[in-house]
Amino acid sequence: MSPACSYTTQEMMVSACSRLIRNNECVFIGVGIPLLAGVVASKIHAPDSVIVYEAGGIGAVSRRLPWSISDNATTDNALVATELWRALGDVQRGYIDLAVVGGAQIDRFGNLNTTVIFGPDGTYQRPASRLPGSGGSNDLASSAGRTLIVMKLEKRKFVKKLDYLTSPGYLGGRGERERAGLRGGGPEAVITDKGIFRFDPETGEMYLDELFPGVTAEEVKSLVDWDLKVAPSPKTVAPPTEKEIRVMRMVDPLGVVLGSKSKQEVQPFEEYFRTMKSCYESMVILI
Amino acid sequence: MSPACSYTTQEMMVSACSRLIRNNECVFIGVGIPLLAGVVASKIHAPDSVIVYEAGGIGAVSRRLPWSISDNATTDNALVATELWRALGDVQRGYIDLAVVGGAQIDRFGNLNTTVIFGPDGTYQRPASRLPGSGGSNDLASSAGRTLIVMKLEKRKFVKKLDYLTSPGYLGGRGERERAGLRGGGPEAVITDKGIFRFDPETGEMYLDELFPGVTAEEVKSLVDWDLKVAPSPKTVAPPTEKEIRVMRMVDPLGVVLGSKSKQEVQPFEEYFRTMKSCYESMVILI
Amino acid sequence: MNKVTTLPEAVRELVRDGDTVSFGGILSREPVACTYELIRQNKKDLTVIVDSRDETVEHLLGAGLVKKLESAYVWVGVIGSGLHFRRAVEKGIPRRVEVEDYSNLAIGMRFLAGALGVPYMPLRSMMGSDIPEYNPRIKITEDPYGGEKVALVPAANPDVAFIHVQRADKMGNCQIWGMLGNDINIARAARKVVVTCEEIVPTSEIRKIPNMTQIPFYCVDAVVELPFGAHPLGVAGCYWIDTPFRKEWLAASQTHEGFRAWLEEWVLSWETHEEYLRKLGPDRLAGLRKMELDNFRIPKIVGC
Amino acid sequence: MNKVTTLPEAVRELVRDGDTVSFGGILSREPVACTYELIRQNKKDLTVIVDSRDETVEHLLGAGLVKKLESAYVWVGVIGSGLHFRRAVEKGIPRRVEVEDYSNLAIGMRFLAGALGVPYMPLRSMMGSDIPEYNPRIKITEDPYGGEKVALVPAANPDVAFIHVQRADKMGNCQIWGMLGNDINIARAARKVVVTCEEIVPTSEIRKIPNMTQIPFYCVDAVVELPFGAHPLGVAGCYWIDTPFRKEWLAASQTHEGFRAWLEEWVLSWETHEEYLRKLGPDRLAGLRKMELDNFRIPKIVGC
Repeated sequence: MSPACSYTTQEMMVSACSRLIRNNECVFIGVGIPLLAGVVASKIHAPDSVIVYEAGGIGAVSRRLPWSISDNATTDNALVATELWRALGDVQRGYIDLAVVGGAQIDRFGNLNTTVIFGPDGTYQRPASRLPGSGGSNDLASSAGRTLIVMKLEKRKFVKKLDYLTSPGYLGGRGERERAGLRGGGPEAVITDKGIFRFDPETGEMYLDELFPGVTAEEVKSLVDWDLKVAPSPKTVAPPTEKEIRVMRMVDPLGVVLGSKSKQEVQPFEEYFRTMKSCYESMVILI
Repeated sequence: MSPACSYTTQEMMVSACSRLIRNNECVFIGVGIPLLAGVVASKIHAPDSVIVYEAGGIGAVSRRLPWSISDNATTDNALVATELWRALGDVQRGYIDLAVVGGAQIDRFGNLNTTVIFGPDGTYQRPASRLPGSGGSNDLASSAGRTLIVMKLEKRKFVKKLDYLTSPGYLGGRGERERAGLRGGGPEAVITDKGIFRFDPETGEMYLDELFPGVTAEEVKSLVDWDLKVAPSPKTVAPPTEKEIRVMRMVDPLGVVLGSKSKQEVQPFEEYFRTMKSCYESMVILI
Repeated sequence: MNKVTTLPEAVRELVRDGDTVSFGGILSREPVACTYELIRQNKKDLTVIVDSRDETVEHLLGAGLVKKLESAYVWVGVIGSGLHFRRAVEKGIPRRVEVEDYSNLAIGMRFLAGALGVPYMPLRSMMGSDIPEYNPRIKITEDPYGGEKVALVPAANPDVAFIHVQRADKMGNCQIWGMLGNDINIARAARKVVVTCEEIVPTSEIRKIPNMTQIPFYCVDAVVELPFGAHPLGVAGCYWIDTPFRKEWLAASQTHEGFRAWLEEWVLSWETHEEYLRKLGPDRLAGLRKMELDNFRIPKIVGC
Repeated sequence: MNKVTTLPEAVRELVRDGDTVSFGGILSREPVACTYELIRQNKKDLTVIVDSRDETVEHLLGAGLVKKLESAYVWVGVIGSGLHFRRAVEKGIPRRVEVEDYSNLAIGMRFLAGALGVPYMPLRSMMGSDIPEYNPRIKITEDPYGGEKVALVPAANPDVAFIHVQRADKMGNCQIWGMLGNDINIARAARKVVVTCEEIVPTSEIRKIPNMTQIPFYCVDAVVELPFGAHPLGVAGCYWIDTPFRKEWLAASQTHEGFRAWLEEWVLSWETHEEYLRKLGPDRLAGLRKMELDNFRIPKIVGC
């Protein structure tokens, strides 16, 4: 497990997230870093974990990195191809061990907002900034065995009070999920680009538990909008291994998740065709 | 359409029932005479009707007469093979034009009992005679566009008061279905071995509308436990045609519906094998 | 994730006296061999939740293993009546059985609620009938949106479900051909699931057509390869109904003693399903298979 | 029962201004060509009920055809944000849109209720969150069985649903490969259903594998053969996502005027889907097809 000599912050997040996925788990996964983390875990330490995608693909072995929770690759060589309400119904029934989701705003109890930022005079019907909405995030946060949250650490994202609570963490504190009627276990960790946060077993409040190499607790505290608690002596997260880095770059040569290509840049079709082809070819090695 | 020279009462019932199935209808069908009537209709005057079976088979073109609403033949060469709750859910949603069912007891409003006959000291938990229960009958009677009921005419079956109302006809009279929250149209006709009954559009009460050849209204009235109304001049049901008889005997050579073989008689396996084989061979001609 | 085991082992490990059990299939593809094993192991005081049934429930009733029956229909197909059902309810032979009637859709909705992890499901059946009059667990309510009447039924979450399918892999991914009954919801609703299958296939076969995997591995606790596991009922693409066999046990079942003797001969006198098949004999099994394959075959799936 | 027609005809006949509409697929297999036709025919004041969407809803929002949006998620996949969604909600450009948020499972349950003909469905999501706070149609209630809290959502029964599938016959029996989204329930819930398909196949092909017929003919009102009907999104076993195309319309959509110009070029300047495909060019279409077939093919079904 030799550490990689050079890696980006995104790669570090993918690695840290992937390591929290255990073998033999059913993992329900969202787009972006969660998705790449799931694929990396399944290629390295969790070969018998099974990835479940929201639109109905379960256990795909694809030669392409899925770009969404529903693209064709989510059912290539899959174990099951079923319906969206079935997949999320199975979460509600308790079949899913772990869900990995993202968010736009988070509060100290791990509650997430992906719906609206009101701004100074905004309302729900006319906010300053409209976000996509829950998608399946609320359903996963409500009912999955436990959840991992992946977000960049920024002061405007780690807020005292959410504009809108889209997906439940521990609501107002431990015990409140149960009182609200929720059956899922709630958030286990928040993986950021500076470190990993966990939740106090008594209060449900988020605290800094592990730091990325070279990051200090003070730096992290300055990026959080409330008085963040810190574990007595935060461990340092081990950097990505060479193998992890190799796998993720092989799987995402277009930089869809790793961000090596600009999102806006319009590629000529022929170039797109060639890149995808080389992508399949490298994925074949991994299958 | 030459009439058949000789036919049994069962064959007359199958013929009379089959003629009430219209072309292009989706017909949800129960075991026994309903089933054979559906197959006969589809081979003669209603080639574009589609038979839906409760366990999920839709539009089968089988070389065997299905013996139940769920045997293998209900999905041979079918258009759709799906789930029981889906098929009955589609009835509830209003996709099924016609349902054909049987019953053990019926009252003047077309309500059916297939659950219990209490007997002198009987209770629901310990009746004199326990019947199979609703199966899908209540669901069809509640929600199908209209229903046909097939029953032998006997005084102990056409009763003043049901022991137990399993499947709704017009309940206590026209308008009561709607008040109870039911959306299906209710019974259209009762096909017996003596004639056909229909329902008064105002009151919902059953009346004798058509007689089988050689049967009198008086005879019918004597077999009904209430003061049966009779249409001003009951028509006579045309006897089965030769073609109808030929089709039904071809389709049911074992007499499963037509009753030519005793139900109890145990056949040696080799004979069963041979009869089934000849059955398939004759069905092939019809497909 | 290898869940392959034997039927005696699966029943021993997963079923307890007093459990609530359900069965997949419906008049065909019923896990009849599983009920034989429940009888062999004398699993008692069962609550049984089923839609429409013949062999599976009739045998359990006749063997006196059922305490309560929540069902829509129990009868023996087109060839007879529900002899054991009648004897148990009408006369308490061999034991009293509490009954609770539903319609088929109502039982389907109970399993759907159970599969989704919600406490109940609304439907538009049974209103105006006597079914809710005798079954207090069916509630006629006003819907809070339009004020319409709807019936509610409670979720069914059996302790153990038995499902018989054409093929499964060793993880428990199941592919079913032909009618699907309520199997998909039953498997999800149950706390533990025993899958018996005509054939265990490699997972690579499953992956050729994932749209046909109706039951995912994560619902399944035990996988047993059990060819002719639904005999004397049929399995689409595998074998046709053994009507002479059914008429024989029905004839024997005219009296409770007759059924006990039949049970002794066909169920209790051996330990394994293989012995049952040997007694039926290879010619009969081949005949049943041929009768089906002359009419219907599971399509061959050629992947890319 | 021949329901084959053209897309312009189907939209003209079946859709009215003010209708409630829904779309099948989800991020792939969305009926994008149908939204182009809705825009061409300027069908106005639509209420749109969808789970998670990109192209279909973004285009309708950008064209100003949507009055109200009941959804769980609107954004443009991994490549951008929901530009039109944001502009409509934040600024009322090109028109004000009323929003009503749900979770994906909640939308799924709304379609399931609609498909079953019941007025509502219970679920365990959204409780404790702000979703019901801003959406009075979500009711948090006590279940009448165990007294547990459950959320209720109202049935969705859109006037018209558009579903894009791999293959259908002329009666409207649809077979879908890959992820199924909520299509099966949407087709049953809607009052009228327009099916567009990559290929119309003979009914005999459908009968080879009836277990793959997810949508029965009786739900369907119009069948249109429309290859590449989901472009620039993908269809499993048919073609991969056209990312460069998507980035182009997203780039154009940075301003409302830019999107109008893009619409003019790609949607309004012709009458038929065939012209759109001609403008894309055969090489590009062949490339998209090859990118998919190198990875996944619809299995070949060999009947008996």
